[in-house]
Amino acid sequence: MLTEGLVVVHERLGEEAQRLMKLVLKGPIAKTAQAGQFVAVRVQDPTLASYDPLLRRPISLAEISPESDEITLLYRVVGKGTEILARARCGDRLSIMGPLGRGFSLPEDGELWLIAGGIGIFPLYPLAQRALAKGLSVRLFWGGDNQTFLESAGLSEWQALGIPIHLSTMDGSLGQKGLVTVQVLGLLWEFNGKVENSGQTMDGKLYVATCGPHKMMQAVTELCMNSGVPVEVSLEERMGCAVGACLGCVCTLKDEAGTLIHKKVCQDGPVFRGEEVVWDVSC
Amino acid sequence: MLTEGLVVVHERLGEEAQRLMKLVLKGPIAKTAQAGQFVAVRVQDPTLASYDPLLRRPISLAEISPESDEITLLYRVVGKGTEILARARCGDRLSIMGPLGRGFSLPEDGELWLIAGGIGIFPLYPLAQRALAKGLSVRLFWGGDNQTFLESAGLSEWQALGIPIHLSTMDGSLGQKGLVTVQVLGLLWEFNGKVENSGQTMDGKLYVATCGPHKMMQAVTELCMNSGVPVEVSLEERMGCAVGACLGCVCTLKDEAGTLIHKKVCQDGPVFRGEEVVWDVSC
Amino acid sequence: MCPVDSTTELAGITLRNPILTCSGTYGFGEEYTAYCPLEALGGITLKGITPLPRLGNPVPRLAETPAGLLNAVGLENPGLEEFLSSYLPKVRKLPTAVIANISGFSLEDYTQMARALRRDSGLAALEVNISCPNVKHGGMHFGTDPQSAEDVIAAVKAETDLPIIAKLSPNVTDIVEMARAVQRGGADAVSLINTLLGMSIDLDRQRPVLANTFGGLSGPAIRPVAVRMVWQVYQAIDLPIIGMGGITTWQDAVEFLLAGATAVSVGTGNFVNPQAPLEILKGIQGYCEKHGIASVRELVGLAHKS
Amino acid sequence: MCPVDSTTELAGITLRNPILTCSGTYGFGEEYTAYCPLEALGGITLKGITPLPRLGNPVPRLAETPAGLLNAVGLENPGLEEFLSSYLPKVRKLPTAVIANISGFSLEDYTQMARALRRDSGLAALEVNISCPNVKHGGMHFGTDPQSAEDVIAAVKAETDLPIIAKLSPNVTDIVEMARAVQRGGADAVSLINTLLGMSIDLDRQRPVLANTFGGLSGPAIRPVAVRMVWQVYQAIDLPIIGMGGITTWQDAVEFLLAGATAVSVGTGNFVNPQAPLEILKGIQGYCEKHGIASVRELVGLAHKS
Ligand SMILES: Cc1cc2nc3c(=O)[nH]c(=O)nc-3n(C[C@H](O)[C@H](O)[C@H](O)COP(=O)(O)OP(=O)(O)OC[C@H]3O[C@@H](n4cnc5c(N)ncnc54)[C@H](O)[C@@H]3O)c2cc1C
Ligand SMILES: Cc1cc2nc3c(=O)[nH]c(=O)nc-3n(C[C@H](O)[C@H](O)[C@H](O)COP(=O)(O)OP(=O)(O)OC[C@H]3O[C@@H](n4cnc5c(N)ncnc54)[C@H](O)[C@@H]3O)c2cc1C
Ligand SMILES: Cc1cc2nc3c(=O)[nH]c(=O)nc-3n(C[C@H](O)[C@H](O)[C@H](O)COP(=O)(O)O)c2cc1C
Ligand SMILES: Cc1cc2nc3c(=O)[nH]c(=O)nc-3n(C[C@H](O)[C@H](O)[C@H](O)COP(=O)(O)O)c2cc1C
Ligand code: FES
Ligand code: FES
Repeated sequence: MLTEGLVVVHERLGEEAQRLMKLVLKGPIAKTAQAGQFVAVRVQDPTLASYDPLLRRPISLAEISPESDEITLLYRVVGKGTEILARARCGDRLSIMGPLGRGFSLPEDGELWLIAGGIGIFPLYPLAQRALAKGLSVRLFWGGDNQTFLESAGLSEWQALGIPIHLSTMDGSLGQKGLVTVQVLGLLWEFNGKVENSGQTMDGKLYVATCGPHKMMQAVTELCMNSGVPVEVSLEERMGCAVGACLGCVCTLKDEAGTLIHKKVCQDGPVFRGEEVVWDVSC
Repeated sequence: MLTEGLVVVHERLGEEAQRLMKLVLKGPIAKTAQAGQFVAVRVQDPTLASYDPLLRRPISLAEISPESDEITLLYRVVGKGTEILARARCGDRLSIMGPLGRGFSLPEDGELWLIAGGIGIFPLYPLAQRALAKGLSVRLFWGGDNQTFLESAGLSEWQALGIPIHLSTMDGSLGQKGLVTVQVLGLLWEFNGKVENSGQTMDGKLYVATCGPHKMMQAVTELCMNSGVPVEVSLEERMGCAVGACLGCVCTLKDEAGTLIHKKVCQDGPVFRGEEVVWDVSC
Repeated sequence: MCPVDSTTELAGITLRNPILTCSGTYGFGEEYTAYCPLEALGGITLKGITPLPRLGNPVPRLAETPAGLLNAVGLENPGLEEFLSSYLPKVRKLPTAVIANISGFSLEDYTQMARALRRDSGLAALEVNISCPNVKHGGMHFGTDPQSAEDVIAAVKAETDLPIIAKLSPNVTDIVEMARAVQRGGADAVSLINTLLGMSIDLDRQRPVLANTFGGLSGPAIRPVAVRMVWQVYQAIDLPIIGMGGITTWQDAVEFLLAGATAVSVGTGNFVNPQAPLEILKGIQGYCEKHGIASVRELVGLAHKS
Repeated sequence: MCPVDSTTELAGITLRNPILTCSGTYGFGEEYTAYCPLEALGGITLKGITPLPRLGNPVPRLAETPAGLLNAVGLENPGLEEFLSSYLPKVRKLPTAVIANISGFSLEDYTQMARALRRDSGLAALEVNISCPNVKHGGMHFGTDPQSAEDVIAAVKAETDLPIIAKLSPNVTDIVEMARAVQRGGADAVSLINTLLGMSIDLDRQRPVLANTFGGLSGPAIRPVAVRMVWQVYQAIDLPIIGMGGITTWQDAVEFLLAGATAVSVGTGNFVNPQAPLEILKGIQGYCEKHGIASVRELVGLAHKS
């Protein structure tokens, strides 16, 4: 769907040096969007025939409010495209393609662990909301550079959900010092122990959804696979068309027969089952 | 000189459909600028590495206020560059090269006729101001499409100068219907008559400065040359460097020996003596 | 005033209008249907296929440049067999003219595909992409050597009764020589242009951005080169031209028509605005109305005449 | 940390830093002094001269395109004699290395100028622009035929003791072949790239925008093509390369250095930002500091190695 989103909120998120922005757009797509899906935003006024930057920018849905027809995009200003996007003002209209791709699946019951690295947290929030609404128990693991980042990127909103939260920072300024995967590993053991003690199988009980740096998601996937926990990962790749037409954004997966195949992050993903992803590829 | 101009006023000029804008910039260049000179404006925020549109846009100085360090640019939104420029807001900073080129000369005494076609009126206003300040008598001939255009493009400011004004419109909605040159011709005859009757030569008495469409300036130049009246014209050409380095903007002149030569509109002009301009060129 | 006649003819095919989409940017026809109804288009060109399936190049495959896009997809495609069994049955039912695009690394690659893709396939035409290296001849490119280009077109022509569109590479000293060569080979039309060879470097990694080092440059950046080639070929030979390279707005499309293109094709422009083809059609019609032109066919090559 | 060493060497000339300006975009050295002090530059390249004065093409000579600029100045210049009498005395006093640029329409054109421009002229080097048609040989371009390119460089080399920089046209099938040809001819360095041939059409007038129909495309749009050619030539031959084509920011310049350019030259970028050369120099130094690199010379070709 190609629509115009009316900018209703556009403001800095947290501390200035974090370069994070919150953009709320009014438009029809909130009605059909799933957590984990994304939109492709034309960063310039669509009436301007200016083609530098040329391509749309993919941004995840960080909040989906069908009642108010609003979607929220949270993004970091990293280059030309986001720099220009950050200049859009309330009342401007942005050209939006979406909702795009395949989002996270929502388990029927059991426990859902969300494991986020850095701004990989953003697409997980609507997933948490929907999982909680469905009555699942939700737990968050989130690693970032430091306390300022975590607080800027929406920690208080997460705390407001009332779920258990495990934080890690690289500098130890908040939560545990080090990688988020260390905490995940610890709790996974605990959980495994509990499951074993109760005599239940893990199957159908614990689910993991992760978004963050490639290496982190790879590590999380390995942990989960070792414990037999189903894990979904949200991949990132440079996009051209964002609808599956250009083959610019492929990732490598292994099909059931073990053959390497390509899938399109934009259309078949961005969310994939962790175990099918081939993490270290050169084809 | 390369400077940043702080946008202090940026607003529509007159009726919306005329697509005219008034832009006042604060910066040091007002101190040194002459009427008829121009600036080369980077239409985008200079901190953005976006190169479409690529080139700066030449815009004449429509008001020069050394006391307040302000220059005024009046422009029509005609394409991509001016479209983007029109989005600059108060408080923004624009990158400006200038003052550029050679402006109109200010006669020592006598009468100065300003002959404008359309938005060619803009660079003539500071000339009128300075001529009046010097005690010259100034008269304006101005042709435009219709009354709405003339009123939008600043007629009342001209009227406030208290000088004789002869208006023409193509549709007759204000002033005389038809080309401005018809009125010029009429008054030129009258003036010639007066001069002849008084036994004086015209030399050193009447000067003409004109800016507008090529064909109009050509006709004005012919009228003036026939009457021996010195005339200065302000040429327009597409510009690359705006400082004389690229030879993109040449016009063809005849030197004293009658040889065709090229001069640079950006550096040797935009103002030239009418009689040296070769109006119908193909080299 | 009567509505502008938008139909056009190209290599014996009648098109509803002169707006096509470029190979490799429009998938196999279904990806953009939510954005742009196919029945509004003159036709679509499918992703390039090869005899065998190809996984293509590793990622990153894309890099943005000023007003341009570098791509190094590496001809990822399902291969001829899978195309015939899984894709063709669907694409032949699409409500617009469908042009297949074939690529190869040897003469036999091309003839094998041409033999399988004939009029009874339901396709409207075959676009022959000759920009790949000829692995049997030391990597020399079909698309840069006139004799190889002529040979490959002649060989394809002999195997299929579909109209043949030769898609030329702009990475040559003399595009007119290449156009003459494919005309001699029997091409019914030429597509101008494929991408310009380019690259960019990642300053942090100090390595080429694209895994493949080089990529093809497309988008508005290359439009002036494409228009120039259309202009030159229009002056030199009589074949109809499909103009492409950076077309994003109707103004861009009219530029190509005036330069001598019979039809235009939108590639990278779809990524920017997935409704670009629709808006381009409307814009061309408006332009004709404004200039009192009754048929889009009258625009073709007009800038050479007036 | 010690300050970054910005000096570099090119074809036997020592340059204060690797930032030059492109022929035809920087006049004869005085036009930009109010914006960019010449003593901050590694050197400047003068507008191309020919044996006889030329008025060049009619206007319009310029047309803007997405992230690009088409120009058809047509080599307007005062001619050799006037250059020697009126310009050379001034330019030889400029506080930076000055490279003259010569163009011609026959071999004799080039040799005549080379004879007049020797070390005692005070110039640092001679850049030989071989992109013009050779009128004595039916308009065939020196810049697209390897043998002609080799011949013209050899002829120039024989007439002057100045270092020779061969400036290559990108409008060729194989840039490496052209680079090899000028190396055989005795070039001491190559400049890559001149403009891409392009055109645009005015929709209102339904005629080409440029009076000359065709023009040369420069600016950020062509950077990916230029970087690719620098990369290819760096891999193939040993001559130092002056990289140019769309350089506007320090990031662009570093891209060229990493691809293999020994020096970079700013052309159209000056029009956008007349202080671009200064900012580029500062940016390159900052990049070196950040990456712990002691000399800009170490950046040259780094992306091939790491
Ligand atoms: C499905 C998806 C969802 C995303 N969701 C979000 C989000 O919610 N919030 C957010 O801040 N960002 C998100 N991103 C990343 C975002 O798209 C990029 O940060 C943005 O495109 C950068 O544009 P730019 O012009 O500012 O930077 P550029 O100048 O284009 O690039 C800046 C840097 O980022 C790199 N880069 C650019 N695009 C990509 C890419 N697609 N993948 C990997 N590296 C890239 C460049 O190489 C460069 O180093 C998402 C990306 C994808 C694919
Ligand atoms: C010395 C000088 C002073 C000027 N002063 C003013 C002024 O005070 N107010 C004002 O409104 N305009 C003035 N102009 C004209 C102004 O520069 C152009 O209108 C502007 O550059 C158009 O930019 P754009 O991107 O909006 O339009 P574009 O998209 O670049 O062009 C729109 C149309 O204008 C034509 N065009 C663009 N630039 C030129 C040019 N330099 N000469 C002739 N045709 C051109 C194009 O072909 C096209 O038809 C002046 C021009 C010069 C050379
Ligand atoms: C991602 C991508 C993939 C492409 N794949 C093909 C292809 O398979 N076969 C082909 O002939 N051209 C291919 N092209 C070239 C386009 O069809 C077209 O010639 C070129 O992109 C110029 O047009 P544009 O600037 O409108 O994109 C591809 C282009 C892009 C951007
Ligand atoms: C207006 C203009 C005039 C030029 N004149 C010459 C010339 O006289 N001789 C020459 O060798 N190159 C000439 N060039 C080419 C430039 O030197 C340079 O190779 C090209 O513009 C690419 O660099 P850029 O993109 O940084 O401008 C000219 C370029 C422009 C834009
Ligand atoms: S971005 Fe085009 S296929 Fe995914
Ligand atoms: S614009 Fe470059 S010389 Fe005038």
